[in-house]
Amino acid sequence: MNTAFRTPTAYEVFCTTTYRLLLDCLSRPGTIVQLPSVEFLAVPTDLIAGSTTNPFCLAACMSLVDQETSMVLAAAGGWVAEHHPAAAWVHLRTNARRSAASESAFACLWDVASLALLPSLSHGSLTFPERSATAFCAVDVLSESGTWELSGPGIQTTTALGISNVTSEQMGYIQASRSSFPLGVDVFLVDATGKCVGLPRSTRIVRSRTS
Amino acid sequence: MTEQHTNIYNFGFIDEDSKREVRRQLLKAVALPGHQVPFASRDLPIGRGWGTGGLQITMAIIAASDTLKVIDQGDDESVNAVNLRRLLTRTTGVSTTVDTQAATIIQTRHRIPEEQMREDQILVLQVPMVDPLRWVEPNLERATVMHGEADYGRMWVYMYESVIKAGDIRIATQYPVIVAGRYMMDTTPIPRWDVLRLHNADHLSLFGAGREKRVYAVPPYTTVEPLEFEDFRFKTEYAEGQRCHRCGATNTFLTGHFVKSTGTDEPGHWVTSCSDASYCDKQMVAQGWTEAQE
Amino acid sequence: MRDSVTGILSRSPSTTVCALAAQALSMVSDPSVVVLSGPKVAMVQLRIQESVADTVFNGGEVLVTETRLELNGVFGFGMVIGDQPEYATALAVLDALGRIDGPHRAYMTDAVADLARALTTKHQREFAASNSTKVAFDTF
Amino acid sequence: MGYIAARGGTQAILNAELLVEYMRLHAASDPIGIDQIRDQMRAAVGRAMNEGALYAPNLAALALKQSEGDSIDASFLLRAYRSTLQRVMPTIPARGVDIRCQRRISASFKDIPGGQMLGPSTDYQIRMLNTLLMHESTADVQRILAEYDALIAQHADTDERAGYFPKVVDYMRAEQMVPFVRDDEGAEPFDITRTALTFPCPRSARLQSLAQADTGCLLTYAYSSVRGYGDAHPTLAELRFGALAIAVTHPLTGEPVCIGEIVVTECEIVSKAHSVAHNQERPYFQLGYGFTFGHSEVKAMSMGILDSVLSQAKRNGLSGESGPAANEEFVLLHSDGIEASGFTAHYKLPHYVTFEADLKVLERAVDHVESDALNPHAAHATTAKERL
Repeated sequence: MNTAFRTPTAYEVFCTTTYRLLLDCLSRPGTIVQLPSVEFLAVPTDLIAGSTTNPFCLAACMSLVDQETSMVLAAAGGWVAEHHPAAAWVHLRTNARRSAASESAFACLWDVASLALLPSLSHGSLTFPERSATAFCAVDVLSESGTWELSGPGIQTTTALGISNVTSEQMGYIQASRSSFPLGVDVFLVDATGKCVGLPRSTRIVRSRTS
Repeated sequence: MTEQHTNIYNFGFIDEDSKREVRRQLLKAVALPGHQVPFASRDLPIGRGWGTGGLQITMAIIAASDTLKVIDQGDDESVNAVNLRRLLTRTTGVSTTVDTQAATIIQTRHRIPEEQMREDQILVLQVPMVDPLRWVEPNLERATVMHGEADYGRMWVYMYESVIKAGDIRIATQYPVIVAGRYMMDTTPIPRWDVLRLHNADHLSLFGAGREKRVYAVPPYTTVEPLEFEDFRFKTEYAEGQRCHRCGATNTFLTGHFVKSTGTDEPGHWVTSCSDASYCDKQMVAQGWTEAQE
Repeated sequence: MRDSVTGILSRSPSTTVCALAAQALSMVSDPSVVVLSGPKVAMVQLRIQESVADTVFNGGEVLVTETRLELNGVFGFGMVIGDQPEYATALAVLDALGRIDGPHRAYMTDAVADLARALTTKHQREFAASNSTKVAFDTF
Repeated sequence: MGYIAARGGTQAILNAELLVEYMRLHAASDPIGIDQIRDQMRAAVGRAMNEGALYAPNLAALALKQSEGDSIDASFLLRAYRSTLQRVMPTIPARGVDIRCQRRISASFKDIPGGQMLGPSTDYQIRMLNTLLMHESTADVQRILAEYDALIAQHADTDERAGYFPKVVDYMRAEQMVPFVRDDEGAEPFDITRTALTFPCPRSARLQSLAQADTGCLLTYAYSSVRGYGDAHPTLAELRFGALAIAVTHPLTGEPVCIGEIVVTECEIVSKAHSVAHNQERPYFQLGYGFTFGHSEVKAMSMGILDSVLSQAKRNGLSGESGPAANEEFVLLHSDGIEASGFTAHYKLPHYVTFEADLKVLERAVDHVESDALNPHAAHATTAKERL
């Protein structure tokens, strides 16, 4: 069979590889996947002064974004201004549209403190629940055991999730983002080593009885 | 015409931004099990209605490391399966297989393979008609509102009338189901035989309708409940005493076809055999038959 | 716009425009052309502003050829309808030359004026033919 | 030990493709040249381009050759090719008033500023087969070209603005026959090739859909709305055919850059208004807009009629109550020739799984009828009723 296609670029391969992992972990909430190396993107660690950039988290979010969609950034509990150098850095590499947080399709949160901003993202409507935001949030360490118990589609019975640095209040914002299914925000958590977990709005999250 | 001759297609035919759009909508579909998510749907070099939705999903998710299986009616060698496989391998170079166990992505029309799929496999289904409500509400705008409000009363009435008039629910394929207790979903033209195999499955199922421009999904371990009544249970096509004339299987979906007789004057006769041809072959090999070279 | 330099160049015979670009380029001493992209066949999305409610809509795609280059470091952009790689590159060269000083400028101005006259004549001939199909009404 | 028979569709498919080539060339006549199709089959080329939504006369001619003249198949080839090309930018919005007309007529007024100009039209041609075309020679071609030159000599024009005309609708607006309507949906038009159509949809989505719809389908819907399944009373305000210059924005300077001309047909349809819409102060005529690539007058007019019917229905809060052609969702979702033909043709694909499933349902229905005949008092699905 003669083939007719050009070899994908490194970024294209990265986007496809990352996508399969995101699809997998969103389909199986609580399952932790390891995102690929992002060294080739050369993400500056100090994109936002005073906050450490998680390059895995940022790159995973960017892999889904292009000129047809919009992406906002947040750090230390506040949205990053439209013309902040970090926003410009993302824009130049993705062509992402700039829009208000309430209208944005993607949000990249630099830290768990920024989870407090989840309520201001779009949750979709009853007729078009897909017109809602997807948030990527950087966390310290993810583990498959710990404080939180997950259930819902994609989970056989229940599964446990540990997030080293999230407070109950911060987790409360994620829990609230799925309190009116099918409306809601889908969340990916990415830790410092590139471990990633998907929490679609269909996942119920409660504090584990054993913890 | 210089460009026509030198044109090098993108890996997976559609361009990267098109893939990204399908990918984004599939994530929404997974987060909203059974909900139809609109997507842009590009024009492909095969006909609208010939599997362009499933193709676009496969093109959007496939990587060079994948092993692909393409079936139509359960058969890897069906003319349409051959043709779609030809397009996908020509534009990706991925290796293909007929063995359900060896595949990472299975693209299918009308069937779910007989062999149980694993957690690490993705089933991509080609969908002709997306909305189960079309039988009671052909207007998309109104049907969208009905889904939004989970207003499925008219569909239950339709099913009930069907039982009264025909003694059975008249929907053969495309049987409506409720996914994860919320959305009513069309099960594509898979037979009823396959409907229950979507229920709490180990694998992820992705559905694509190119002409209708919708994708939807059933994540693993998600309830898929066919519409039924307490005294009128959902029934599959299984018939007492059914048997594949080739491999002898009694627990597969069978289709009818005509076979020539060899060595006699008798013209031939009608038989039934497994629609999942690679499964049937596997069974026969297990029984000591060998495969003929094509 | 239709009487602009690009309006004239993009609607003149492609061989003439290519020759014009080659001639103008030869008048630049030591030209260095770096092609940034193209000539590539691509599409532009045709936007129409219709006359009923001024709605702008997408009327379909137009197949074009585009060349982007740098001539002695000066950016040049050429785009033309159809699959015409030499034509697109010639237009990009002329676009860059238009932003560079030199004796080629006067030559280009004269050549474009010639093309403009030829184009007007061509259009007038076409119109004369259609004009012969005008329905004559008695005017009182 | 036995053998499993090898199955296979691959060779059948390849041989079928060879047979298609054979059918096209079986009589061993001279192959048709692409430029002959492009120049001499103008209508077919225009139709392939507007239904394929890609302005590319050479490729449209190639597509017509490859599809043996099947217009839907030709436009399908162009649509698929379109998916492989990068879209680099949108054009600067072009306007019909800038068409360099070769033809321009109005049915609303006897005479109009600039005059009625028939141009290349078959409208008044007596439709008798021209048997002379059976044996057209190069000499005949030269004769026609010479006659054309003579015609030009008689009607020489020195006007710099030759071919540009004012719009009849602008005159109608100035006279307050039609309203000043301004679409307030925003500057960025909907793009049905990048976003799935959902309803209700903006007018820009409707116009884009109609512009790439199947000619025959638009004709049928428009015809139904004027024949009795609707309330349209159209009059042609203006129809023009000619060349439209296209410009894009220069990536460095931001200035307009003309990239050449395309051949288009444009029309406005004016429709009799029956009542005063609630948000209007005075009665007006309704307007509809038609636009196509190439010389496609029936399609442009059908589009204009449907646009006016759909605008009127939307304004009055109707959705199909004034005939099928007034149902926007129905019209837009069923008028794409490539989608409709693709789906209709897909019934040629193997369906033996679904057929087998249908068969089982049929068998059960037959059993049901027979058992009913035996026991007419059988109570069916009593709890099923309770379930409701």
